[in-house]
Amino acid sequence: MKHELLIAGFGGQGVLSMGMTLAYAGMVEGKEISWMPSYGPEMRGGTANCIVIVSDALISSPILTSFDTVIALNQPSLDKFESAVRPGGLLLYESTNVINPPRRTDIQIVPVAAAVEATKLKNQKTMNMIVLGAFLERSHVVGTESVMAALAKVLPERYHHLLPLNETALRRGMEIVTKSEFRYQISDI
Amino acid sequence: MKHELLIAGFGGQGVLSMGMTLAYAGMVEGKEISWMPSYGPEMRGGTANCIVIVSDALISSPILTSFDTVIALNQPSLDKFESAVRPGGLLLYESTNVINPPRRTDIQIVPVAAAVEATKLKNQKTMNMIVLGAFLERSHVVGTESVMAALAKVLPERYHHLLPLNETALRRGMEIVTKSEFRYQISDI
Amino acid sequence: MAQHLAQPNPVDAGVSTDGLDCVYMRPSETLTDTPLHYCPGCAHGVVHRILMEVVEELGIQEKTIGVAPVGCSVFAYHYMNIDMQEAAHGRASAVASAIKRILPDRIVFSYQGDGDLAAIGTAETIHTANRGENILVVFINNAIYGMTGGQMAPTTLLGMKTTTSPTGRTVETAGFPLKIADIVATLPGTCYVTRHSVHTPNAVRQLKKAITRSFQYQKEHRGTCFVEVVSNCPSGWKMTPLEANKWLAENMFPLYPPGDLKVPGERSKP
Amino acid sequence: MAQHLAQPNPVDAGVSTDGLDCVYMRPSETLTDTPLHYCPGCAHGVVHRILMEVVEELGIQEKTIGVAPVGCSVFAYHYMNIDMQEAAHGRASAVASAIKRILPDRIVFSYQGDGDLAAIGTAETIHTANRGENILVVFINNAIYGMTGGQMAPTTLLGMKTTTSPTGRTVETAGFPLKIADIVATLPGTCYVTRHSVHTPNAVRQLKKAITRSFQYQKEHRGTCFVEVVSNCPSGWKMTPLEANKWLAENMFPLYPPGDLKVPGERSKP
Amino acid sequence: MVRGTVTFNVETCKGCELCIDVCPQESLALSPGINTQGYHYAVLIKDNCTGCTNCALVCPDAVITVYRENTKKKKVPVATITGVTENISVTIDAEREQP
Amino acid sequence: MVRGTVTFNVETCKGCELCIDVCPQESLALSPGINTQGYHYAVLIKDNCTGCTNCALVCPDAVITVYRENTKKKKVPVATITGVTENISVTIDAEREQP
Amino acid sequence: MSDVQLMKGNEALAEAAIRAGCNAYFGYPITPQSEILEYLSDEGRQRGMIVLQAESEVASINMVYGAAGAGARVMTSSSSPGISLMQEGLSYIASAELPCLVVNVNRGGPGLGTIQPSQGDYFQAVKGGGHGDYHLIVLAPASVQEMADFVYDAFDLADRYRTPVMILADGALGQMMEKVRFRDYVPAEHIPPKPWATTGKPKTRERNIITSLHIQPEKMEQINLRLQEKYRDIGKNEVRSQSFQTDDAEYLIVAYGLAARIGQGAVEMARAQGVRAGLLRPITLYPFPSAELRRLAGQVHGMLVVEMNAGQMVEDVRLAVEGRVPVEFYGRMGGIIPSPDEVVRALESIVKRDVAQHAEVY
Amino acid sequence: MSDVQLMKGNEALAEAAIRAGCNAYFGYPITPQSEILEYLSDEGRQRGMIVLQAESEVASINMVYGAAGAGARVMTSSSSPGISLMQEGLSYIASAELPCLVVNVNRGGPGLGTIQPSQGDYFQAVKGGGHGDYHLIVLAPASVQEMADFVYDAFDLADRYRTPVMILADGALGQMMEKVRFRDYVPAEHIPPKPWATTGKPKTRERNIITSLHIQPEKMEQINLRLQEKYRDIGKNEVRSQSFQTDDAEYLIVAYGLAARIGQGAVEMARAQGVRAGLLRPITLYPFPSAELRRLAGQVHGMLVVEMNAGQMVEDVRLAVEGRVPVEFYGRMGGIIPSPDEVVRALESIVKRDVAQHAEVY
Ligand SMILES: Cc1ncc(C[n+]2csc(CCOP(=O)(O)OP(=O)(O)O)c2C)c(N)n1
Ligand SMILES: Cc1ncc(C[n+]2csc(CCOP(=O)(O)OP(=O)(O)O)c2C)c(N)n1
Ligand code: SF4
Ligand code: SF4
Ligand code: SF4
Ligand code: SF4
Ligand code: SF4
Ligand code: SF4
Ligand SMILES: [Mg+2]
Ligand SMILES: [Mg+2]
Repeated sequence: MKHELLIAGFGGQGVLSMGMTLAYAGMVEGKEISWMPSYGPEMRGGTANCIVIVSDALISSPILTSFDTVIALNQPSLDKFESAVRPGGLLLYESTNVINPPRRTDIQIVPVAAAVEATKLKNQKTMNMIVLGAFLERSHVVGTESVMAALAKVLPERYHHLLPLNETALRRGMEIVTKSEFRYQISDI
Repeated sequence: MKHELLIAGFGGQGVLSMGMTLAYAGMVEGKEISWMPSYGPEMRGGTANCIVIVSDALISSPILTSFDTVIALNQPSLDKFESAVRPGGLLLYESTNVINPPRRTDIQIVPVAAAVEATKLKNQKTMNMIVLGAFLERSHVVGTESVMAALAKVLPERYHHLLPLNETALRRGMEIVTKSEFRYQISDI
Repeated sequence: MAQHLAQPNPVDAGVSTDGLDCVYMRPSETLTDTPLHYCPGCAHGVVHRILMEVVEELGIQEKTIGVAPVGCSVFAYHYMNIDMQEAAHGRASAVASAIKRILPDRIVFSYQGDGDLAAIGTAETIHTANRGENILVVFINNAIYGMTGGQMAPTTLLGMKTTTSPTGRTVETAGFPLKIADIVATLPGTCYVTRHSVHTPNAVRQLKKAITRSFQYQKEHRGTCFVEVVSNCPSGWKMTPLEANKWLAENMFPLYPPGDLKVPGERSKP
Repeated sequence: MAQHLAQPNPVDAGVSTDGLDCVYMRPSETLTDTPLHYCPGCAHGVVHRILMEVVEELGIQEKTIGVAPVGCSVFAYHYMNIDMQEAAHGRASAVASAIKRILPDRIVFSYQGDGDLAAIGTAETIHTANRGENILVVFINNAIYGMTGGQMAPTTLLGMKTTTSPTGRTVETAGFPLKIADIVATLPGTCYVTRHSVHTPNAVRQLKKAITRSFQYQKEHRGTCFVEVVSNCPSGWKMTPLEANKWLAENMFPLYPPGDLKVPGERSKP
Repeated sequence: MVRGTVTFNVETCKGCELCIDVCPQESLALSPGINTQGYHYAVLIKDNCTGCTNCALVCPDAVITVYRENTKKKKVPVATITGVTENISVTIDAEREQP
Repeated sequence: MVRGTVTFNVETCKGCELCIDVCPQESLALSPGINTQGYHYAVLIKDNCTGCTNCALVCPDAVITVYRENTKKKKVPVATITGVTENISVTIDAEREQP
Repeated sequence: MSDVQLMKGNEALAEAAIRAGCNAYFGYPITPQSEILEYLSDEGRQRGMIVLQAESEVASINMVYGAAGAGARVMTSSSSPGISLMQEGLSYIASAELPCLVVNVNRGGPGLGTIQPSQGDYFQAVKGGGHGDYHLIVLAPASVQEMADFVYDAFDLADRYRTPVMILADGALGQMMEKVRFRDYVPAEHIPPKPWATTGKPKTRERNIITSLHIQPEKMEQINLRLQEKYRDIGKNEVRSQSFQTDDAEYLIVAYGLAARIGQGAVEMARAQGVRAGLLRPITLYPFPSAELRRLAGQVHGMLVVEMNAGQMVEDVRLAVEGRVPVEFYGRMGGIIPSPDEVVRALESIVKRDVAQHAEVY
Repeated sequence: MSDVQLMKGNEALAEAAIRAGCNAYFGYPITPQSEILEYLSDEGRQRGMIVLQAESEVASINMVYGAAGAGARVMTSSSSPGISLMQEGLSYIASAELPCLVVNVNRGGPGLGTIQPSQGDYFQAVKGGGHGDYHLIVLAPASVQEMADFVYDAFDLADRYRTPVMILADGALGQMMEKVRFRDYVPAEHIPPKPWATTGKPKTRERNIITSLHIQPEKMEQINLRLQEKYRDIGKNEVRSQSFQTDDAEYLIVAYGLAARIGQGAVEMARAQGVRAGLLRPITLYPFPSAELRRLAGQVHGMLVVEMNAGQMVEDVRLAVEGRVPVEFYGRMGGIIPSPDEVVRALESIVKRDVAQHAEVY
């Protein structure tokens, strides 16, 4: 098993920590993992992304140009990375602020109105966990328990009181995505 | 024909200009020539030397460790370079201030009391020309006329009134060395 | 000030501008349309705009050559519509010196950050000023290395937390904040050394005057002009732009007070 | 002062020293017997001797580490009988800073020329002083690049002829003589900045006091001590030693007046 | 009170709020919505803008253009005299003169 | 006048004349002869040296050693009193006291 | 698994330096390696390390000179442009025979270039970017784990041979997070006494002098001969490389660092397609595993050197095999990392040509 | 003979620079090349050249960057340690494609070393001592005459290819006096227009930007590909070498600069002793005359590379001949110049071994 994924959005949307949580979860499960952030001045202007690879075998390159999954948390990221999803792959995006939805027909596209859900949870910061939940539901790259275990590592001690909230967010993400019918079936391809 | 020679002494004794005069003279005679000074901090403490090569053929290295002729203008130079004279070669030195004369038996050794003569000419600066004269008399590497022509080039315009004096010095050098019997004959070797 | 009367087409159609004159718009000639890549609220953007306003108003676009070294403002040439050179870290003033000596009738400026000008570029800064090179040095002092992610700069305040002074700058490890403008002002080669900021509208107006003056002096071959702009770095400081500007006024001004450090008396160069 | 009473065997046998005490002799422990390679009359020799006299008299030979960069004094380690490091051109103060931080209880000094300290080493000089490194910087200002054969230095006087200012230094080409000690004195990291010379017996006595004080301050962790010695360079200046010392007093002192630029008030570092 | 207004190039606004802070009229605010860069952008929320240019001056992204009514009145002729054949003298009362 | 003298390590002298220049007694001069380094070296030409150390201080080559007579006189006993069994009192006239 | 951690390469390297008993770090920020300075400014200082942010890379490397000369275990780190500024200092350090660690987290050049990963500094690291005849021992890690492990090796080699050692990584290795486990290491057991260091001259010994100046050519030649002798020893004792499926390989990929990981991926893909490919990964770039390559030249039909540059190590490979087999090159530049499948395509072209040739022959 | 002059190599080079219409010189003193700065400070200034003694070599090379970017014909010069400090700047200049001349009068290293002549900086000059994939065109004069002549060539090449060109000499060539005659040269006929230069943006054109920064890897790779393309062209068009008695040579001495003169002496001595020796002298060290060497590899029995270093160019020779003939090395270091007879002795040993081998064969 090998899953290569890219998470992209604005800085502050929790893109990097979301990826790191996945990576830790993979580690918890004894998998080979790599986490590669975008770095340097291209971060000015506030966009960030990271590439996470979870695999049973040794990982060659931590930097890739095409992915099994792309998670886009805003319009620019969606525009930039829609084409980077491999045919048959998964494009999951936060849909609340997206005006131009993706157009590809050869991939699985999953819009998640995570921002809306986050407002319901009265904490915008949970947005990325909701999306992560949705992703886990769709891909099963790592188990939910592993992710929770990972969260405990990623979150600094002083935020551990937020763990339950994050778990709720995670589960909420899973629910909404099961409900949401998606536009293209793998079978369509 | 190829003559490789080293001139050494204190800075201020006119070592470099003496060598340059020879080089120019060689040039005047259409010969290949190279003039290589000692340079850099080893000049601190006031010793200077230069290597002059006058040749009919192309000159390979401007820096050598053994010479046809060594001209030493003081004791330290004499001590340092006596061994650098090739067997059968010429060691010519200013003898006035030399306490330990050279000891080698396989070379031609010519002491010249140039300082004394210079005092007679009432100009210590002529010392190097006297020595040069002595050298020319012994080696005939270049002709006296060429040397005089060279002097005109080496001496800055403003010193050209000194040209006659320099010629006198040159000739004086030639005289005294013809008079001076020298200690070892080439035949001794 | 031609461009001030030119009528632009208002972007948000809602507002009506009938019968109103345009009294302020971005320089149309000297500032490109490329959106600035700087973080929200970053002072670099303001200083860029002001510089280009002055170039446009003085009508010296054709004569002006800028030098920006690496630092967040390394991309200045994307925004300033003039001939520009990108310089190695710390060497902008050396590069600018050379350009000016080759093209003495051009207006040359360097635009440098505090890491650039006061750390790695210290020697170039001092000697450029000491030679009295006829250029303008714009010094963006945000007390931090912005581009590389918020490390301590020579100008970082004591006690200030950065990624390389996580518990706050201490004298023992890092010495004192370096007031390089004060040093430069002592050098006979400089003719005009002044410290400004852009955190209020008036500060911006003052800065604009200072830059205009500097270019004037350069035309008169008065020697080096040095304009420090006490700036913010919301990202590096981990503050909102508003907090940053407030913090700047409260904490940086005591050490880096705005005002002229040196104004030309009789020409410092005969 | 043990060695002052020690009876040396007089070199020229002629003179009788019966019933006389030796009141002055070269430091026997800290100065090697190697003859100095400096040109006749060069100030380097005097400063070397004085430095070593102080080290010997304070009994700190075992604790003292010197750093001499390239320059005529690059061979200082031939003469000073203490642990020494030769440094790259301009970097002596950086090297010394590192040594001192590794061995804080040692006495560390750098010995630098004006080309070294005020040109290529400007950044290191300023930042060493600004960090308040606990070292002594001895600055030999002979207004020229001696070792390389008499080129202009940043400290070269206006109008002064050197091999790279053959018609005399002009502001247009080379800017102004750089008074680096004055700059260093403005930095809070320095505790003692003073200017001396060795052209008269009294000047030499003053210098010796200054160096002694500097080492004292270093023991007390007062920060950077900076001792400038306005020196000669008979060879580079193309003068006899006597002419050189006379010229020095007449021409260099007006710009580089001897005296303290900064003396410690309360400790500049808590 | 002078009448003015401002226009924004909303797409280049980064929502830094610096303009809002310096507006003496409190005419500005951030929009609830975001632009394609993901920023809540500044908008004019009152019609009391005086065109003082404060906002534009501090804007790091050169987003703002400012307009203001022209307070200088054009000179209106007080009389037109034509076909003059003889010397005549004309006087204008001080009051009606333009400042 | 204090009596002093100086000795030279002639081989290391470079004949710079700095010592000669600073000697208040004009006791020094360059020798007509040269040392093996080719320098006319400094020598003591008068016996009026006071051992002031000026020459040694300015010598760049640490050539000079300076000697001076010890001016501090050793104390000479004015009397020796032995075998004292009873308290006695001794006085010394001021004149004969040492300074 | 307990003490396995997820760390950035830069952080792992910094953590290892602390554990290696590194006394002092002198450095200057530059992407993509500033995390080293940042980690040490926090963790390192807390754990007693002297960490000084210098005014420049030039100052940094000269501080390293001074500290190493004073007997400390010391390091600096930077990325390409900063390393270029250190070349004079490195030449001094090599000449004065001072042990130290210099880390280059290579970014794309030339010039300011890009901050993305690159291997464009191979020549500079291996041939000596500074003046004169000297070499650095150059270690090329290929994982976050090795970013940590090689720090211990680097310091030990530096002390054993009194020579500067470079760890040559790239931006990706510095920035990426992977699993890392820290090897047990007791500095005291590894750090030798340094009687030559300038620590203050006791009466009991001659003064110590750290210098690289020898005005007399004869003396300077002696120094050079000693250095060359040392480099020969290093060549004898310290060559390291790693083989992957070379035993039956007909085609060899040669790559180091991150490129070697790509190469490994390519080998697997190639073998899946029936091409008997193998990988040789030089771990020490200097000394270079020439002997091993010569040996393999007797076995394989061709070699493909893969680098993230325009072709630098390929020269050392060609020098090693001296024409015995064709040596091709495939590289990407400017911060682009080649993908395994590009590499396989490049390899196939060799295979085809090779087969064609054989066709002619028989 | 009228205008033949006796000049130091450094002075001849400086005089040629003035005649080549060099607008500006930025430099810093260092033995053994300070005469260049000194000559230009006098003659150059008098004849209208901008001559600025910079505060350091780092400043010098960056001033060259600025001046070249502003369209000037510009140069700097230094010696080994100073050239090391210029490596970052050189990488920038190469990347920004700015034409300029950099002179290295090589002295003995590593470190401060000695000021005596050396060829120890070959690698630095030819492989790129700075970071990233770039090259300098490197010209190696062997006489005072060439110290002058190559200045014209260097400037013309720099302008033609928009690339930095280095003249790599050694201390002896800089300090010695020989005869020199200055070639006629009219700058105006050679200096091309430089529309890319930052001279101030007229309304009529887009702004000019001098930069080496390209954050996007794709863009940076394009830049690199263009540079590599340029280096290929240079390799096609500009290789220069000189042969001496190679036609019937059985043994080839390969040497450049001063060493080539020694080599020539050795060839004569060897032939006097009946050994058919010849000399190939690379004039351009980059691009390297590999083709010519490959050709000669088909003819000679062995090659002896002679350098004033520990063996650097010998690698390029081996790369060229790829094992076709044995390539031996003879070198001296630390500022020592080998004598023709040492070289002959080294050559003889090759001859002997070679003969021995043949003995076995037949
Ligand atoms: C030789 C070199 N060293 C370090 C760097 C990395 N670097 C780029 S910009 C910068 C400093 C940025 O700080 P500053 O100059 O204050 O500009 P700011 O971003 O704060 O405006 C550094 C250290 C570099 N590019 N080159
Ligand atoms: C990087 C470098 N640049 C230049 C030089 C050449 N150099 C040696 S010493 C020196 C300056 C000497 O002048 P100064 O520092 O004033 O010492 P002085 O000889 O006058 O006492 C120079 C330029 C060098 N060795 N290294
Ligand atoms: S990092 Fe700081 S200086 Fe750089 S753009 Fe962002 S706010 Fe401005
Ligand atoms: S050159 Fe000048 S500084 Fe150097 S030793 Fe001679 S006199 Fe002293
Ligand atoms: S112009 Fe003045 S009043 Fe109008 S919005 Fe801007 S700041 Fe407010
Ligand atoms: S200052 Fe400019 S960028 Fe900031 S909010 Fe106002 S308009 Fe937007
Ligand atoms: S000690 Fe004083 S008096 Fe005696 S020689 Fe020296 S200077 Fe003259
Ligand atoms: S000062 Fe010293 S070196 Fe100079 S002449 Fe006197 S004794 Fe000799
Ligand atoms: Mg900054
Ligand atoms: Mg000096």
